[in-house]
Amino acid sequence: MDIFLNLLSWVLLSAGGVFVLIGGIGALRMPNLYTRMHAASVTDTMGAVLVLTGVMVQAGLTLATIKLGAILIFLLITSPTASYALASAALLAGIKPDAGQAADRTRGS
Amino acid sequence: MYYAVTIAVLVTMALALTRALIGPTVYDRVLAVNMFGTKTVLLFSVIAFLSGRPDFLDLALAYALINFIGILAVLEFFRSRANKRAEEQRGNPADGGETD
Amino acid sequence: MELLGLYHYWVFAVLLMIGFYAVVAKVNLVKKLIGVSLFQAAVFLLYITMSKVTGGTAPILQEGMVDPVFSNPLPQVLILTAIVVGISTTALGLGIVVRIKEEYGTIEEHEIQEIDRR
Amino acid sequence: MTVLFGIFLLTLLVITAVAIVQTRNLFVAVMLLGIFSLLIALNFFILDAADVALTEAAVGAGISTVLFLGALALTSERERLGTQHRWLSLVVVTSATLVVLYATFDKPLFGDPGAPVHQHVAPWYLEKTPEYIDIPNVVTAVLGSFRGYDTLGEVFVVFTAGIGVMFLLSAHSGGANRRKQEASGIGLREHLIPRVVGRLLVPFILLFGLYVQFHGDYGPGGGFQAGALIAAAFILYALVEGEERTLAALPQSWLNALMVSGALLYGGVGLAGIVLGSSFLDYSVLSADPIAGQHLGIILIEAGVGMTVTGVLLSIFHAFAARDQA
Repeated sequence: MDIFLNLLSWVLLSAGGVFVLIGGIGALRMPNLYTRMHAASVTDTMGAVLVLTGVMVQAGLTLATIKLGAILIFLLITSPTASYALASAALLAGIKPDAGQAADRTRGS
Repeated sequence: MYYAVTIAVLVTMALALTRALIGPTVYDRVLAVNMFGTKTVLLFSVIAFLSGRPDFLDLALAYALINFIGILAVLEFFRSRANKRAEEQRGNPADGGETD
Repeated sequence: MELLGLYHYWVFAVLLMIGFYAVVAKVNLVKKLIGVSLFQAAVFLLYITMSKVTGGTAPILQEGMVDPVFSNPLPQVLILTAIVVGISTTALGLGIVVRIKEEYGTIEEHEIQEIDRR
Repeated sequence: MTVLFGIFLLTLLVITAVAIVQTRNLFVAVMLLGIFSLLIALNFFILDAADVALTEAAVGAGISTVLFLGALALTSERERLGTQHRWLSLVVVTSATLVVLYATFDKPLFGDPGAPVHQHVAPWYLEKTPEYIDIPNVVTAVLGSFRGYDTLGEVFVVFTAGIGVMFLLSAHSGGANRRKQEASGIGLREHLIPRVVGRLLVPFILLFGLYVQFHGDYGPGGGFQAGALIAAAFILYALVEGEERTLAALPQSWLNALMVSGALLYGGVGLAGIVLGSSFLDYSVLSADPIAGQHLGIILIEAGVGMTVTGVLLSIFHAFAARDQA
């Protein structure tokens, strides 16, 4: 049972690490603002969920697990809201999610 | 295993910092700051376990709750700036172009 | 470890002087205040670095610790209060800058001096 | 290994600091200052200073960004004139850096347990805290009891700074164009989702603030952190619901009372020590059992600190926000 839980948390943690890393690379490499936002939200939600669940499995049934759960819930509520708020502010400021332009720039560089 | 996750998060922080440094728009920078905040929460949680003091999760909890305020403040700042510009243009259209 | 044993202090020195550079070389008053914040942060870092003991843990006692080594609590106490004092004094500085902007119409040091000279 | 993480984070810290000074867009500088605060909090945590990291989190993440942005909204967003005497400044700063770097070679190595700082009073604090005060968090014990004078002084500095900001920014406000308030007053009423989420978070931040306040004897926390967190909760409420509603919930007169009574409570506890026949800020005499007296004294003065810090930070925020509207 113990080894099973350990294995589970390892899988969760490494998957979380991979998602965090992919999101980070995406946020750096993507061609325009909205695609970067899309990549960043991967690290904010999927990566955070996997990492925190992995740590929760390690912690077992303690106060720490409850705190981690609270952190997870608050992150899941606030990060997408922040992304939404930012996207709407950018859109109102006149930055267009222009797919064609983005593709052109990638081909050009 | 914790080490691997920590390193992944640290590398992502460096990438987010790069994005914050190169911009190009201010929204990119705000996005990077937000991402950096989430990564900080993860790093706090993981290091609390790594150092064997899981009662220090309070710090991660504080950041999970507070980080949102910064983003809202930025949003409010953009809104008040846009309002101010609109008002100035309405007030004296002759030199409205000066504001930029 | 020998090589990196002083790295924290070097970072302190560099940060301190980056803050100092912003204060002396930048003309904008808000930027000068940001420089003061960096300077403060560097000092905080120096104190907290000095409080660290290798193999130590935070000075909060816990049940079931076997022969614990604690880091030094005293610098932490000093810096804990200094952070809140720092934000209050920064706010005071920002208040002064806002008033200067209202009276002079600018927050660039040269222009303020020029207005004063007239 | 953790030390290596710390070194990596310190390197990022230096890069961020250089970028903050380099950029001429002050908004970008404030955003990077946010990252700087996150990085330095992480460094504090890695250097075993959980209490300090929590303070930096409570102050740096929300309040400092809000204050700087408030000031930028009132002044200007760009530096128009860049740098003065660039080469002279660079020479001065570089030589000063070299002097400080030279001085660091006399420092004991990082983490050396034999360093002079660890020899004098700190071991005594660590050894005697369980005996005299009997609370797990040594930082709170030193802050509240052993070095209560220092903390009293700091509380009064915060108090004075708050009065200073209110004095500076209340000068002929409430003037000319109040009519625009509806249009330009703060509050994100038209953004439904952030507003709902913000309202949802406010009670949790308040609850967490109270937890930090009263759990400060047992874990990281105390009056300074709690005061900043509670102030942050009200600032969040002001951001999503507008100034007037926040001031209706917690009027400025209450904030003034909170500021003053917090400082007075701290001083009063100190005087109570004298009245009960001991010295200033000696809590042992507050109760028949000296240890219970210490517990009571620390809880009271931490409450005083929390009240003053909340009152001051919120008053500062309201002072800036009121300027924004006028």
